[in-house]
Order: sequence, then C-alpha cells, then structure tokens
Amino acid sequence: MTFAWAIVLLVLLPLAAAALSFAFPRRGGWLAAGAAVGIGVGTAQLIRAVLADGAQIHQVGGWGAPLGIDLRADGLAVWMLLVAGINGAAVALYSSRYFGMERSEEGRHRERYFWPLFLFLWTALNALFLSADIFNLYVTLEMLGFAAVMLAALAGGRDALAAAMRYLLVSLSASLFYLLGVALVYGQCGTVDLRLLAAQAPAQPAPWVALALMTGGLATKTALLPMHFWLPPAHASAPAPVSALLSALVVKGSFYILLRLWFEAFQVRMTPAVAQALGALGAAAILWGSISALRQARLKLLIAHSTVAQIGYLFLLFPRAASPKAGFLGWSGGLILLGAHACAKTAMFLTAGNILHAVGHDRIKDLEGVTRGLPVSMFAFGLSALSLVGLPPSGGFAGKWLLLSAGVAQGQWWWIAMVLFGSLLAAAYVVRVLTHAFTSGSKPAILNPIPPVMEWTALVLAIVAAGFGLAAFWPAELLRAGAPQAMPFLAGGAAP
Amino acid sequence: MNIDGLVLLGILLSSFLTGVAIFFLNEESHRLRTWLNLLGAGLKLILVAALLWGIYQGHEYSFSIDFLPGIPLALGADAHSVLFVTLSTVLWFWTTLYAVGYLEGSPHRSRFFGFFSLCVTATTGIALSANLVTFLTFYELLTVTTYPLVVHRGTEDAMRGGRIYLAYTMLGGTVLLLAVVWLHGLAGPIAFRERGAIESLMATRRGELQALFMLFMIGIGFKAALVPLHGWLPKAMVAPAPVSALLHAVAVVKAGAFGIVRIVHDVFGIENAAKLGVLQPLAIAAGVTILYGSLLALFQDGLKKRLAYSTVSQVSYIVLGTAILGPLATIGGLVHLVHQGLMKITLFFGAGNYAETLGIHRVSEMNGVGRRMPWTTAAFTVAALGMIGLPPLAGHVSKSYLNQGAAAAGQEWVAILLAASSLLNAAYFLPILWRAWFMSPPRQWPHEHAFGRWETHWMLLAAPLVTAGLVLWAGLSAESSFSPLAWVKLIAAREYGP
Amino acid sequence: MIWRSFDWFLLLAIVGLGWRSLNDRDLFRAVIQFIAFGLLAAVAWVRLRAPDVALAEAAVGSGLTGALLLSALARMRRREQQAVPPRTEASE
Amino acid sequence: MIGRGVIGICSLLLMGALSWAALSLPAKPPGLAKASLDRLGESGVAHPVTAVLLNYRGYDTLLEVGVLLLALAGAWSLGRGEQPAENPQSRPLLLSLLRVLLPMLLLAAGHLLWIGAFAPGGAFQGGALLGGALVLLILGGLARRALKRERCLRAGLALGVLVFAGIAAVTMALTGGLLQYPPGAGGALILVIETAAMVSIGLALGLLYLGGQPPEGARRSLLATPPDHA
Amino acid sequence: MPDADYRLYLMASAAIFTIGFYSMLTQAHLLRRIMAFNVMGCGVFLLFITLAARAPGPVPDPVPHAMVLTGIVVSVCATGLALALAGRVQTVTGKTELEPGEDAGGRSGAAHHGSSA
Repeated sequence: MTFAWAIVLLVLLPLAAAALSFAFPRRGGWLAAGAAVGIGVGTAQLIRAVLADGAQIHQVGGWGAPLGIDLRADGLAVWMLLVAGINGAAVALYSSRYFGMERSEEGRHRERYFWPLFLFLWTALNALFLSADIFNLYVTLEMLGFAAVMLAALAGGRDALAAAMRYLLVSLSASLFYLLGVALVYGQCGTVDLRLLAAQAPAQPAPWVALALMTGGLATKTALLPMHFWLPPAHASAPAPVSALLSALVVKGSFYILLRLWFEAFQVRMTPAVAQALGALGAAAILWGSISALRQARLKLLIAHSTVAQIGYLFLLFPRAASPKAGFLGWSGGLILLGAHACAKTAMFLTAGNILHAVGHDRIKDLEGVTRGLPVSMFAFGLSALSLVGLPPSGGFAGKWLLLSAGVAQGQWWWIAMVLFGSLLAAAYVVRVLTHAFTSGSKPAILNPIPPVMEWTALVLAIVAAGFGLAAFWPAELLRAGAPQAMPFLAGGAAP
Repeated sequence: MNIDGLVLLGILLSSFLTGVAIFFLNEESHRLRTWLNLLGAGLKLILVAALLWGIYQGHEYSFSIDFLPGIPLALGADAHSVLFVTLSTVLWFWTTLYAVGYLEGSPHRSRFFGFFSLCVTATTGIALSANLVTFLTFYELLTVTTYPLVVHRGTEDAMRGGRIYLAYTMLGGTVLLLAVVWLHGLAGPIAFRERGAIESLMATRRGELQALFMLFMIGIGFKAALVPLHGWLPKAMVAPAPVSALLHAVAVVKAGAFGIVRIVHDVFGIENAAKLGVLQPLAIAAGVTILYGSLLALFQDGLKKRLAYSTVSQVSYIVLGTAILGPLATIGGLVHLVHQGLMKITLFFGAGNYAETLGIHRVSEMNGVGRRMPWTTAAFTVAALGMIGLPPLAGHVSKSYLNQGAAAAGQEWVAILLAASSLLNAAYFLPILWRAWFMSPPRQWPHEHAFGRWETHWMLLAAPLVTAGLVLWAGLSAESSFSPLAWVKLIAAREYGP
Repeated sequence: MIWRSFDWFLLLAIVGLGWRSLNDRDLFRAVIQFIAFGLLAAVAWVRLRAPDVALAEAAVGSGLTGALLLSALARMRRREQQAVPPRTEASE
Repeated sequence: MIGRGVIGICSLLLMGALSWAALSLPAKPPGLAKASLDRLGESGVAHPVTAVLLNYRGYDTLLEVGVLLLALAGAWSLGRGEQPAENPQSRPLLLSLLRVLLPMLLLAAGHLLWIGAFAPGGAFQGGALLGGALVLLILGGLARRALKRERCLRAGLALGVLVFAGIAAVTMALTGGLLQYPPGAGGALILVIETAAMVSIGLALGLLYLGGQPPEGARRSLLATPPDHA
Repeated sequence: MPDADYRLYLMASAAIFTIGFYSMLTQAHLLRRIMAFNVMGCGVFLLFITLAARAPGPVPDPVPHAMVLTGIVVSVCATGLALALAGRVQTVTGKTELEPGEDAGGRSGAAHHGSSA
C-alpha cells in the first residue's frame, strides 16, 4: 500500500505537474515545487518501507508479470530515487532564479519551457528507477532522452543546438539498439520482466546478442568510452542547471538499467571476462576523461570531461561487484560513488553557472580573483572538488575506499592503481581551476550580481557531497537491505 | 564511547566551529574576529587541560561514530595523543596571537583565520585519532586546509609553491591511502594499540608487512619531509611567517613525524618492527636526512630557507629516535617532538618579526639586529642555542637521550652522526647570532616600521618570548615529574611493557 | 507458393526502398521513396496478421511522418534560398 | 570520422549477428498470446491489442502519452514555427478536397475509437486521423484562427495525460492498485481515457507539423532571431 | 504460413535495421539521418511483429503488437522533434549537417555566454 501511494507521488504527480506546467506556463515554478515536495515524501516513505521489510513489488493493474507490468522498489532503486530527488530539488531551487535573471523575451521563453521539460525529466527518472520491466524501461528511457535533449537545446546557441542534435540522434539510435535487444529477449523468453528473466536464465545465443545490443545502446547513452564523444559538447553548452541534471542524473539512468540487466536479469552471463571488459573500458574512460579535462580551456568543458572520467569509475563497479569475494564492497562502493558524484557534479555545474553569469565567461585562465567576487560559490566548488578527488570524509572517499577494499580482497592491484591514479589526475584538474581562482590578479569585473539562493544551493549540495562519507554506512545498509535477489553476495560479504 | 568522550569532540569543535564562524565574518570586523580566534584557542587550551586532569584522575576518554561500513570514526586519548595534542594546542594559542598581530591590515583575513583554525582542527584530530582510518581522514584534511594558507598571498610564486606543496602531499596521501586499505584488507579495522595491532600477522604475512611498512613510511615521509621527499618544504616558505611556524613546528611536518611514531609504535609495535628488520633502513633514512638538511641549511642566505632546511634535519631526530630499538632512544625521539616544536616556532617567530619590523629576509642583512630588537633576538638566541644542543636547553635533553639510546642499542654511528649534525647546527646558527649581536647595524633597515613603545607589535613580541621561556623550562625542569620528558618516559614504559 | 513468392517480392521491395530512400541523391525522391517504404511495411503488417499496427503504420508511420518530412524539406529548401550565399549541398 | 569501409564491415557483422540471433529463436515462441486471451474477459474490452495497451500494459501507454506531450513541448521550446508555404493555384483544389475529406476523417476517427474496444482500431489510429485532418486544415490555411487560441491548444494537449494520470490515481484510491479498474468499470474508464488520449494525440501529431510553436501573426518569430546574436 | 517464410521476415528485419544503422553513420544530411532512424525502427518493429505472428494459437500475440504501436508513436514523436531541431540548427548555423569535431567543444563558452548566461 505504501508503495502504491509512493508511486502516485513519485510518477503520477510529477507527470501531471509537467502536463499542467505546459498548460499553464506561468505556474511552472510552483508546480515544480509541489512535485518536489511530493517526491520527497514518496521517497522517504519508500526508504522506510525498504529498510523495514526489504524490496517492495507493485503489480500495475493487478495483473502481475509476465502479462502486466511490475514496479519494484529495492535498495538500489530507492537509493537512485534519493540521489535523483536531492539533485532534482536543488536544481529546481536554483532554476527558480536562474532563468528569471534574463529579462528578455528569450529568457521568459526559456523559463516557460524549462519547467515542463524538467518535470518530464524527473518523472522519467523516477519511473525508470521503479520499473522492473525491460520494455517499460524502454519507454522511460525515451522520455528521459527527449527531455534531456530538449533541455540541452534550451540554451539556443549554435553550439548548444548542434550538440543537442547530435545528442538526439545518438540517443535515438541507442534506444533502438536497446529495443531490438528487448525484442530478441521477448522472442526467446516470452517475458520482459526482470525477475522472471533472472529465473529463466536461458543459455541460447539470442540472449547473448540481445544483451550485447542492449549493453551497447545503454553504454552509449551513459557515454562510456569510446561512445562518449557526444557528451562534452552537449553538457558544456547547455544552461548550467541543465548541465547539472545531465551530468548528475541522466547518464546514471541508463547506467542503472545496465546494472539491472547484468546483475539481475542476465546475471548468469556476468562472466569474469565481461566484467573485466567493462571495467577496462571504465579505466580507459578515467584516463581519457581526466587527461582531456586537464587540457580544457573552459570551466564547463572541464567539468563535462571530468564527468566522462567519473563515469569510468562507475564501470569499475562491474569487475568489483561481480566477484563473490568482494561483491558487496564493490556494489555499495560503486553506488555510493555514484551518489557522491551526482551531488558534487551538480554543485560544480551550478557554481560554473554562477561564474559564467557573474563574470560573463568561463575561461579558466581569466578567473583570477573570482574567489573575491563569489566566495560562497568558489567554496562550494572546493568542497565538491574534495568529493571528486575522493578525500575523506567525502562521499567520494567512502565510495573509493569500498572499491579499493574490494580490489584488495580480490588482489587485483592494477585496478587499485587505476583508482588511485585517477584520483591524482582529478586533483590535478580541480587544483588547476582553484589556482586560477585564488590567484589575486586583476580582479575580474563582476558584471551581474548572483542571487544568494543560487550560490547557497550550490554550497549546500557541495557540503552534502563532501560530508556524507561520514554517513556512508547508511546507504550501505540501505543497499544491503534490498539488493537484487539474483546475486545474494551483493547483500552478504561483511564490510572490512 | 562515554560522556567524557565529548571532551575530545569539544577539543575538535572548539577550533572547527571557530573556523566556520570566521569564514562568515565580513572582512572588516577585526575586533570580533580577533576575539573569536583567541576564544577558540583559549577554549581549546582549557579543554586540553581538563583532559590532562581527567587522565591523571584515571578517566578513560573515547568517542566514536559510524563511518565507513564496519569502521568507526574514533577519537581517543592515549599517551601519544595527549603529548601531541597538548603541544599543538599550546603552540596554536601563541601562534594565533602572533598571527593576529602579524597580519594586521592585510587582506582576506577572514579566509586566512578560517583555514588557520581548520588546520589546527585537523592537527588535533590527527593527535586524537584512535584508529587508522580516522588518522588518514584528518591527515588528508590537514593537506587540504593548509593549501589555502600556503597560497594565501595569491602571488604567482605563492601559487607555484602551493602547487608543489599539494603535489607532494597529495602523492603522499595517496600512498598512505593505499597502505591503509591494504592493511585493512589483511587485518580488518586497525585501532591503535600499544605494542602494535598486527601481532596476528607476524608469523604469516612477513613480506607483505615489510612492504606495508615501507608504504607507510613513504606516505607519511612526504609530510615528515624525509629526504628525498622533502622537496616541498623550502618551496612552502612563500607562506606568511605564522603559517611557516605552524607548518614546521605544529602542523604538517610535526604531524608527519607524529604519524611515523604512531605507525611504528601503535600499528606495528617497536618490537614487531624490529623483528621485521625494517627499523634499520628507517634509521638510515633519518640519518641521511639529518646530515643533508643541515648541510643545505649551511648554504642558505634566506633566513626562512635556512630555518626550513634545519627543520628537515631536526624532525628526523624524532624519526631516528623512533627507529632505534630501546626505551632511551624512543624517549629521545619523542621528547624532541616537543622540544623541536618549541624551539623551531620561536625561531620562526623571530624571523617573522625581523621581516615584519625591519624588512629583513636574509641572513646577510641581519647585522646588528640585536641592538634594534634585543627581546626578539634574545628569544631567537635561546632557541638557536637549544637547536645546537647546548645544555641546559631543551635540545640538549633530546640529543643526550638519543645518544644514550643509540649506545644502548649498539649503534655507535649514531653518536658520530649526532655530533656532526650538532657541529653543522652550530655552523649555520652561530654566524647569525654573531651578526645579530656583535656587528654594527646598517645606517637604515630595508623596511622599517615603528611600533610605538615596544621594539615591535606587542603581539609579535609576546609569542616568541613565551615560547623561548618554554624552551628554557623544558630543558631546566626536564627531570622534574611534570615535564614533557616525564610524560615521554611514561609512554616509553608502556611501549616496551614490563 | 504464391504467398511465398509474394513474401519474397514484398520484402525485397521493402529492403530495396529502404536502401534507396536513404541513399538517393535527390532528397525529395528519397522522401517519396521513404513514404512508399512505410506503405509497403503496412502491407507487411497485414500479411503478418497485425491489422492494428498496419492501420497505425499507414496513418502515422508513413502518412504523418511523410508529411512531416515533406514540410521539413520544403522549409529547409526555403531557408537555403534565403541564406546568403545560397548553399547547394543540402539538395545534393 | 571512420571510413565508410569500416562502417560497412561493422554493419555486415551486425547484420550477421542479428540474423543469426533472430533465426536461432524458438520457432514456437513462449509468448503471452494465450495468457492475454484467457484473461481478456477481465480486461473490460474484447480486442486483445486494446486490452494490452490500456489494461495489461496500460502503464506503458500512460507514460507514452506523456512522451507525446513531451515531444510537442520540446518542439515548441525551440521557438515559433512558420505557416507552411502555400501555392495559391493548388489552394482551391485543396479546399474542395477538404470539404469532402474533413467530415469523413472526423467520423472515421470516432469510429476507430469506438470499435477499438472489440476490433482493430483505438486511440492511436483515431488520433492519427485527427492529426491528419489538422495537417490538412493547416495546409489549407483554415486553422489560422484556431492556432491563435494557444491556451486552448495547450489545454487540449495536456488533457490526455491529465485524464489518464487522474484515472490512474483514482483507481489507486478505489482498488489499491495502480490502473486496476474496479470490476465492470473497465470498459467505461478505458473509453474515457481513450477519448481524452485521442484528442491530445491528434492535436500533438497535427501540431508537430508546424515544427515549432504556432506562429504569431505580426511579431517576428524567435526562429528568425537566433538567440546568440545577443 | 510455413516457418520458412518467417525466417525470410526475420532476415529482412535484420537487413532493414542494418541499412538504417549504416546510413545513420554514413549520411551527413540531417533529414537523411532522421529517415535512417525511422528505417532502423521499422526493422525492429518487423522483428516484433514476426515474433507475434509465430506465436502458437489461432491469433497472433497481441503484446508485441501493442509494443510496436507504442514504438511507432514514439518514433513519430522523435521524428517530429528531430525535424524541428534540425530546422533550428539550420537557421542558426546555416548548415543542414553537423560538422564533425564539435566534440572538442572548441567554441562553446563564447556561445553560451550569449545564450545560457
């Protein structure tokens, strides 16, 4: 019962709010606020339910899989909901001022369309995290993709539009690959329900191809190296709050489906070879992303490239969590890292937005003395940098610690080296920014003042990112409480 | 965890909250900021005093909260902690006073004192950590909070110095992290325990333990500025004098030295380490560092640079003492932790006064400063002589214990080493004193400020005088029952057991 | 047998049109071929006993999509004429 | 950019893998045909596809109606579209065509909606016809005044989602199950949903044709002024 | 109808999808790429429908049909959206193609100063 009502709050409410904010463009902000409150309540309820008595199932229409669609809330799902909720709410708060700052017709136009698109995005994320049905996941994926692309295009500049166009084409093709996989799976197994698939565990060739297709499509949407090419321009040229959403949440949506496929529906096929391959791509992404982040001239591009690198870390989860030796460590580590990265990245992009708006550009080398103009924002940047680099007690540290412990438990030194080296590179590129910002050169003219809300939202998120390592045991418990049944060792495995 | 444990938390918060509060002060409210600073420092002093009193009363102090799954964030107050926390708290109080005077009228003071307080929070956190992960946490926090202090001036070379500092310390932190994770993988959560926490592995995992010990020493060696990991220390001299004083005497380098002591004593245990045969290499590294530092100090004309290299060498006395098996050496090393701190901070205060009052930055400009600034120079002299090891000053105590310890451990080379180092110390300190007292001052000083009736700002004067006094006291009353030495003897007794 | 050859013909036509519609030099012809492609697909749906899908495909898949494509093409052409200097490669 | 040759080879490999996988599928797939037919009685409609769309997997359709609205909102977010160019000489022909075609299209749409309950047809097909009709109107230039009433358009577009979501919530309250229709009420509720959905689908599909927000008469459209001129 | 013909349809679906994919990568003009997406989709739908038709029993499996209906509507939405975006891209950049190498994101900052700030 709780779960069913939570669904109403988490999916129907934002969906309706989106439709209403389209019908009544001027009420967008308020509708978003209402939706945010509802989503908060729903998430809280679900978390309590899951902690109390494990994973929850709701059979939509009362039919039940395979005929109907099942929604499911387990530790993983509610953790993702929570992450999305925190960042979504922050972005909503930030945007309530951001788009208003522009007093032009375009500004009003953007604000009018931001809210419905944003609410659709949030709906899609919540629906995606709750769904246990791979075709339903396809629908949510498309909704997510459309919303993301159009939000990215909202900036309207030539780069933004070109990037959005490329993003749209990539995302559409990727979805079709996924859908083709779904078709093959259905033809083979006669069901599209994750848990029934896990029960069947068929061994024929078709599912292999299907899995390959779906993984390819989803990895592309997640911008895993080498399918990352579309991400930096799209994320860098979008309006700041949108960049935050894209980097913090959207890429995580498709990543989440990957987890569901590999660790639940098709876990029998999670062979070490597969795990190592995905991990290797992740490692490559860490290197490429960090190094190219070092070479960026503009702040938003730097942050976008760092997203590519951080996505690489997420994929290190596969080789870690796939081994019974260290399953839980890798699993919780990767997911905590995911949450930490989301908060940190949102804070960073919001900060970048403040800088961009305040000084009129985001050329890193010309940021001298920005610290004096925007102390709060830069402080937020510094704090989120802590989490990105993985210094204690940040969430990033907790995640990396668990991943490293998993690596030690497996005795896989080369992965450990990778994680550590990645942290150093991350330190290098954030320090590059901080150095310029701290240097007291010619003080850049603060063209327009930044509303306090926009600075403090970033700071609060940064504090969350930098501080929630102190509570890292809690998400770990949550994930333990409702790990996918398919892989028992994801729930077991005593912490170090 | 007990109610007393809150005292430990209080010791951290007293400076943490101060720091946070100061961040949000606007630049102009000098008075309020000053009072906040002194309030925080004073409160910390009182709490530490309460802690000491409680320990004499036989209270147990511990505080812990959940952190990583299965690993708490734990604070405790064992003998080591108390030694280091007392030292850093006492010195912080005076450094704060000094910094307030020193930075009067310079920009960004809210930022500066904010990070200043956080930096000391991290240091006391290191002192009070009761397990390895907590230690690591505060250790990294120290790196982060000191960086803004090093680059505070915001000039190009300040930035360069800061980058180098960060590069070194981050690298060290990473190595340390690797070591910590690895050790946890072997032995589970590591709580500091006298005589070591890894007994169980001694038989089976010998090789890995040796590797681990090396990793630990490298990781911490960066902060402790063991040669060849010392490169950042002279570069970090771009920071304002109080920061240098803090870095060298109280926070970073000292935290490094303390960390090495911690690892050897309470993670591995001296006997175990000796069994593993890893102490000798450490001792040699320390020896090399001592000579190298002193030699380079000899050729520095920049006063702070010279002091920096002298720090490189002096801190390794502590490492040396730790690396030699036997209570006497241990005592020598540990007590130098305190003594070096007192002496070095005095020296930096002095250097800061010269720079601030007369604009003197190089040794070659110091002719006759003794006549212009007798009090400062007196304090400076006491500390310098102490460094050289002149009885009855503090340095002498440490060195004599080290000597006896080395002899007891049958390591004669150490005696030679120490003698050589003392000679070098004399060689790079005595000329300074000679110039200061006995050569005639120039017609006019590079940049002279008049500070009314005192030779310099009273805050700048008070700090070095007090610390110099402490140097005297530590030396004179060494054998009394209430002195650093007495406390250190207690520690040594516990480390070696019955 | 008849059906068999019908299937062959149908599918070959669909595949062929699909290829042509994407590789024809002239965009307008390409779009027309695409619409034909959609209609043949609808026939295929009927053949596969999916009347609902056939209806939808005829109306949406080829009908509306075709209209969208045609109008978009017209707009693009117009913009190209407006644009200075006139660009040509779009209509290849 | 990788050469066409490489792409071609990759595509051939892909095609091989796909055919191989598809051919390896069981000849008699374990689908849901039987299940969906067996429980058709409970679904409230007699046509299996409609049953799947609006009952068994109604949740998909709910989200999908959302996607439709989202797509339109996205298209509008790009700025104002333009009236398609109309060549005068074809206009009279078009108009006479419209006079015949429009009523038929509307009737057909309604018919499809109605029979969707027990035969091929339903909201999508009906909506598609409506959309087609709207396109014709726009082509004939008859929709100008309608297009000015933006508020009504927005309301009509949002209608489908709101009704669908509302009914989902109501069923939730009544039966404790999302989209779990009270026994017997299924058919009626589905018809309501389909009607609302059809209107929105028709509007959305038709308006997508403009390639942007309906153009305003006098004001210069945003399309004409790229924002980064600012 | 005999299984042989279904095999025919299955292979055709593979072929259609691949053609669409190939053109999506090789064609430059946005209109063509959008059509390519539609062709890919058609291949996927063909697979679904064929599977449905192969279902044992008197009538084909309705579930894939419903899925395809959903898919068709989604892809027409996508097409409309993509065309609108393409038109916008053309008005702003004057091109009907995406020039490669934007991945480096060369000019971004300048542009979003104007637009997103």
